[in-house]
Amino acid sequence: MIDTTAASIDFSIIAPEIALLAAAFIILVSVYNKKMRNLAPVIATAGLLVSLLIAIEQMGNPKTGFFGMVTCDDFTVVFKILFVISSLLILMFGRRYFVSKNIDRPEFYALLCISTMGMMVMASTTDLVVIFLGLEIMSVPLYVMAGMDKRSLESNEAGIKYLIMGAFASGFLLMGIAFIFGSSGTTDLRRIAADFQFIGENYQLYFNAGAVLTLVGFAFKVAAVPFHSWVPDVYQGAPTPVTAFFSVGPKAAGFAALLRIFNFGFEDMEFISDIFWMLAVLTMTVGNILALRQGNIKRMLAYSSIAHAGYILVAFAVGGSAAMSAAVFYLFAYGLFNLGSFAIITQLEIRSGCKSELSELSGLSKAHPYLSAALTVFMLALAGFPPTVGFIGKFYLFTAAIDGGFIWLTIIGVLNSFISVYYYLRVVKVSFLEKFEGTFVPVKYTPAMMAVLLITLAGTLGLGIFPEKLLEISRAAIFAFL
Amino acid sequence: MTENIYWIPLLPLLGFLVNGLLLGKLPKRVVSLVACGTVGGSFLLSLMSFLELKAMPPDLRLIEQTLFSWISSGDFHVNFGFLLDPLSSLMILVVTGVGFLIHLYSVGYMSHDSGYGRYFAYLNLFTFSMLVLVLADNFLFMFVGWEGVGLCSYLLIGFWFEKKSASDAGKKAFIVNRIGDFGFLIGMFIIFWQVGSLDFMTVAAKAPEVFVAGGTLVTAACILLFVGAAGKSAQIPLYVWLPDAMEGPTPVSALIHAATMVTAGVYMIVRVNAMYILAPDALLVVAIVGGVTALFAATIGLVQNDIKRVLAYSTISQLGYMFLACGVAAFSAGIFHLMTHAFFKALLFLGAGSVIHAMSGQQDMRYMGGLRKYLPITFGTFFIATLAISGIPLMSGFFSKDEILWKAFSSDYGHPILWALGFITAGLTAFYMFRLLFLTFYGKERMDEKTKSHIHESPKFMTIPLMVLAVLAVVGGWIGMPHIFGVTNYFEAWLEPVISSAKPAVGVHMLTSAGGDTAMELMLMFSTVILVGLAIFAAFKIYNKRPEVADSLADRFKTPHNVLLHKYYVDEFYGAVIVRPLIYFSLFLWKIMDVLFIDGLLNGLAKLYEGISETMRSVQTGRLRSYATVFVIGVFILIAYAVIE
Amino acid sequence: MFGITHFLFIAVLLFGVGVTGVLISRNIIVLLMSVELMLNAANLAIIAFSRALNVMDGHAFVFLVLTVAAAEAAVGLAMVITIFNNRRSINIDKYSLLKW
Amino acid sequence: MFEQLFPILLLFVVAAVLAGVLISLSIFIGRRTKLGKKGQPYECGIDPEGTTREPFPVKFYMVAILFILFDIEVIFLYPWAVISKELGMFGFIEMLVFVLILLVGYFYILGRGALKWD
Repeated sequence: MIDTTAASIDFSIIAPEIALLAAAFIILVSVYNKKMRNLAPVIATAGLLVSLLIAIEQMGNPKTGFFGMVTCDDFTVVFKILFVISSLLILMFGRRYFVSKNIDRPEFYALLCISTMGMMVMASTTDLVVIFLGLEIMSVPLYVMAGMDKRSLESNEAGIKYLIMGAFASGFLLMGIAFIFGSSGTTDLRRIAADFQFIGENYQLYFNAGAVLTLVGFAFKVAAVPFHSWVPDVYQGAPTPVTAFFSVGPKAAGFAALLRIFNFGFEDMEFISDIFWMLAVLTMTVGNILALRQGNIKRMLAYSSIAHAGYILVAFAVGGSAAMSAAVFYLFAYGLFNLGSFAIITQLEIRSGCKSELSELSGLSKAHPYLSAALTVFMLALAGFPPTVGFIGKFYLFTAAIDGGFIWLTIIGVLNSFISVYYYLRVVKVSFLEKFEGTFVPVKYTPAMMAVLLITLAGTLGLGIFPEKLLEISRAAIFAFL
Repeated sequence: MTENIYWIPLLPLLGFLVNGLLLGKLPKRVVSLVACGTVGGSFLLSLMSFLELKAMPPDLRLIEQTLFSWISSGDFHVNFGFLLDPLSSLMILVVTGVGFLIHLYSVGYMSHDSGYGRYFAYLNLFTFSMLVLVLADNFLFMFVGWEGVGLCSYLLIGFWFEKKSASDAGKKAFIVNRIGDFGFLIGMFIIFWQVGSLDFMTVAAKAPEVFVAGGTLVTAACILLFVGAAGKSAQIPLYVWLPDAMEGPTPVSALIHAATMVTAGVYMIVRVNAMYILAPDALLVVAIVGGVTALFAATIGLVQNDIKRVLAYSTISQLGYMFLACGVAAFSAGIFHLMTHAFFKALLFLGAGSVIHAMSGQQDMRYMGGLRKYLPITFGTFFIATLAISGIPLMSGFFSKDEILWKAFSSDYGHPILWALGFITAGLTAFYMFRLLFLTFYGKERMDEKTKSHIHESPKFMTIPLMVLAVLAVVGGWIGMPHIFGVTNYFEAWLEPVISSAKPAVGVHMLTSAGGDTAMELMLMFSTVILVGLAIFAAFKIYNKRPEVADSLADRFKTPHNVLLHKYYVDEFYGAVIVRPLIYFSLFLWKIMDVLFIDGLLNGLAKLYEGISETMRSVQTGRLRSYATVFVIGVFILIAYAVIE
Repeated sequence: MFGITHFLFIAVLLFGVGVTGVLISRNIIVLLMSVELMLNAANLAIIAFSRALNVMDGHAFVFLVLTVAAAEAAVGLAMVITIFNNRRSINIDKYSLLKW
Repeated sequence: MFEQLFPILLLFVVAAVLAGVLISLSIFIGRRTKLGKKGQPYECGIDPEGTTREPFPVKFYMVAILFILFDIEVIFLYPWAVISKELGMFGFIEMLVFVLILLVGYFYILGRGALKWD
């Protein structure tokens, strides 16, 4: 008899997800009414806020439910907060962009909510099946969002490329899950972790192959080389706020799943650490080197996001609680300043005819001194300069690596982050040290855009000077399942 | 005052915030008042804390002040904390004092510039970062200032971005600084890994226990830190950015690229001298690089025609002296020279700025001459500074340079060869500085009529700082007179608590010191003075009497063919037997070593990376099927790895 | 003896056909079909394992995967329609506006 | 051991070989004639005018796509139907929620006019 007692089915565990889903449904049904249609961003914001509040409420109160399929510990909550905050920021600065491009449709906000919900599902389970479902709930809306500018050929292309590559990667992931299931008899990571030694000699190979294929599936999502090729194209082609959304939430969700699976489930697999080592080095190096010669800022930030995934993968190669909490910290930090930079690019793109080429920034410091100062801060943070949070993140990451004895990996990482300075500061150089010919279209700030810039700026600098609280949070997240 | 050290850096930060946030909304008068007032205020505070420190007994002259905890994870703690000890108190005096004078000077110098507010905002931000660098009580916080000054320097070099060369100059500064930062960070990681802390005090206390004297790790850490220092302080081969940095406004060159930022490397090495004492091999590297850089840069300085570039190479050369001092473990001598150099080099730059100002922007000395009578104050102060840098007895430069030379000869880590490097450099320094002086202020007036009609002495805002610095350039050295003069060396005594008293590690290094006594010291001192005198005499004969001959000579020496053709010039002047090969050698160093080799190496590095990038981009064809192919290949490799394992 | 290995053989074979299809086909529709083939190959493997292990988990999982595959196909087809309207071509090799 | 290794090795081999084989098959087996007639739809008779690819109205695709979705979702009803007795009221409510979610989608496409035929 199936256990359907109240203890197992506890809707309070998935309340943040339900809130988001409700918001999405209201938006979808509201297409009947013109007035309601315009309220879509408001409904989405309300849904996200409710979800955020519930998630914060869940902190420090670990629960398991739905026959062990859903786990809500501090790790989950921390990631949920990250997803919701990033979606909220995107909502705040995206609207004006869509209006200016004439693609503002209520569906976007519903998709945003559903996708965010998918990320939450990914982070709040220890079951591979549910992780897979979460991944798909997150991804399918992403494909649509990438291609949402129907008239733009670039956006079309980004959408179809993302979809096919994404489905392709899902195929590998699913095959990996099948192998793991076949060799261990379960898809629950807790049972795999407990019975790890139980896997017989004969099944070891299946299990290894399954682990690798699973890794590939998530490596695709977090944009690790050589599974990264979709990133630059999709980032460049998608509407800018959507690109901003891609670069934070889905990536963090991918890392959350990787953390669960490889740091908790398959802890004792020696060769996985080697694979992470190789991936980290490749990802950092290829991302940075390819970013060097990019003329389009969105594409440059795409490669930069690949490179940052490489830094985070360093933590996976090292393993252990210090490195893992450094990874969580870095995800938060990266989310902040990356969203900040995208907000500025969005702001600039609202001017007509702007295609976010680097050359369009020249002389920005004279026309918009504050905007270019903010851009400088974000670029410095991306490059890892003190006293921004980017520096603390990298420093924390690399000290963990040094402590773990990964000296060469650290040296490669530091070298790479210095190469990266070159292209980040090129943006600063162009906006400060190059003359602008032509006339400037004045930029109007909406209050929401202003708020986003101030929040990300304050976060980037403030958390660089007072990182204590965020460090505690990221440690709490990791200790939740150690 | 000593309870509130944090106000010293905080004041310039406030100035930056006010000027930066209200950009273009404040009248020039208010901007300059805020900028100069904050730096002046922090100078007064520095002075007060210096005096308070002085009133304490020597052993207790150490104040650590923690603002708040920055990072604390497990047993790893880093604070935002300031450290006031004899060393940092001296440094903040130099930074705020010279900085204040340069701020004043800038009020006059930049008065017609459209980017007035922006300029002062950067300048204040720089002062703040520099003070953080100097006052930080741990490596990480120091790194904050370290990167901050680098960034300000980058922005200020490109301040006049209408100049194409200015924004190009930033690129080289950029690459060099990254190499330096790499050394600094990796060195820092090694220290953290071994010692478990980044606090200067803890590192100094624990280093002798943790590290094996002369061991690989400590040597590696010290050399890596030196790479960082060499990047910041323009030592071979990372010096190439400094001459290009002269594209910025002249007061910036005076403040950042002469008096303060470029000395950060020297300061950092003295800060961790307890570690360097444990690594004699690293010290030897420092000494050799310092000595060779001193000689190399001085030689190149001989043939430069741009007034600011002469001073730039001179700065590199003087920084080489400081590293030479550090390399022979004469840390207080290094800091002493750092201080006197800040006075006279800032003065030289400001004087040059005054000349350029008067000449309507002309920087080429071949089109100057005879400015003595038009710019009396500038000339007077410039002359004093030239005497000081040349090491004329009783001027500040004499004492500091002499101490370095003596230590290079006699210290446990010293060697006559190291001394010889410094000795020859002293002669060259006098020669190129007097060449500069004669070409600029004496001889025929070679400028065109239009420029000539505009020549005028600079306004008071500019001349007053010149005069103050001139006084300092004379008397600044008197606090550090050598023992043989029968007086106490106050400077050395002041710094004693921060310099490690550890005896040299066993075996020291492959060079053996000559040692020496008082008679030897006097003899060396006299020989230096005589060499300097000879050099000045040669410069006088060549450049004052017949400047036009010298010019044509330098031009003709550019190809060996011409050298042979014009042999008859040799008889025309005294000392040509030495001067001719010297100029020839100098041109060789400049054109071949500097421009072709080191510059080429750095540019090649950048080109290489860009080339790799360009090649790798072609894999990203835009075609989905090739992406899928790359994907599948990746999967195969990973699975193969997993199966083989 | 007919056992799990044979099922797996078929599953891996199907999967390989799917991967090959993605690699060599130019038609977007065929690409989508190949991807579906990969997902269904995985489904077959899951079902086979599930039967061999004698648990029901795999069966439930397969239902979920089927719906996911349908959702992806629907979105994919919708996108193909849009892109065909704009470009009059469903040759994937022609979609390389975004590169380098 | 080999039994276990086999499928994985196969994964390597099949994809690589199959790609090669298929491509080379089409090269070797397929005859290539450059006769113009071969390209024509009919060897004799009137040449066709225009293209044979008559564009269908997008409506057909739309309806087809939507049909696939709703069709597949019904899969979930089967397992429930099989053990609905054991699940009892709980299962019934769960299923209602599921159908409700489907209905939201249905109302959305109705609202967007995707099912309007003309």
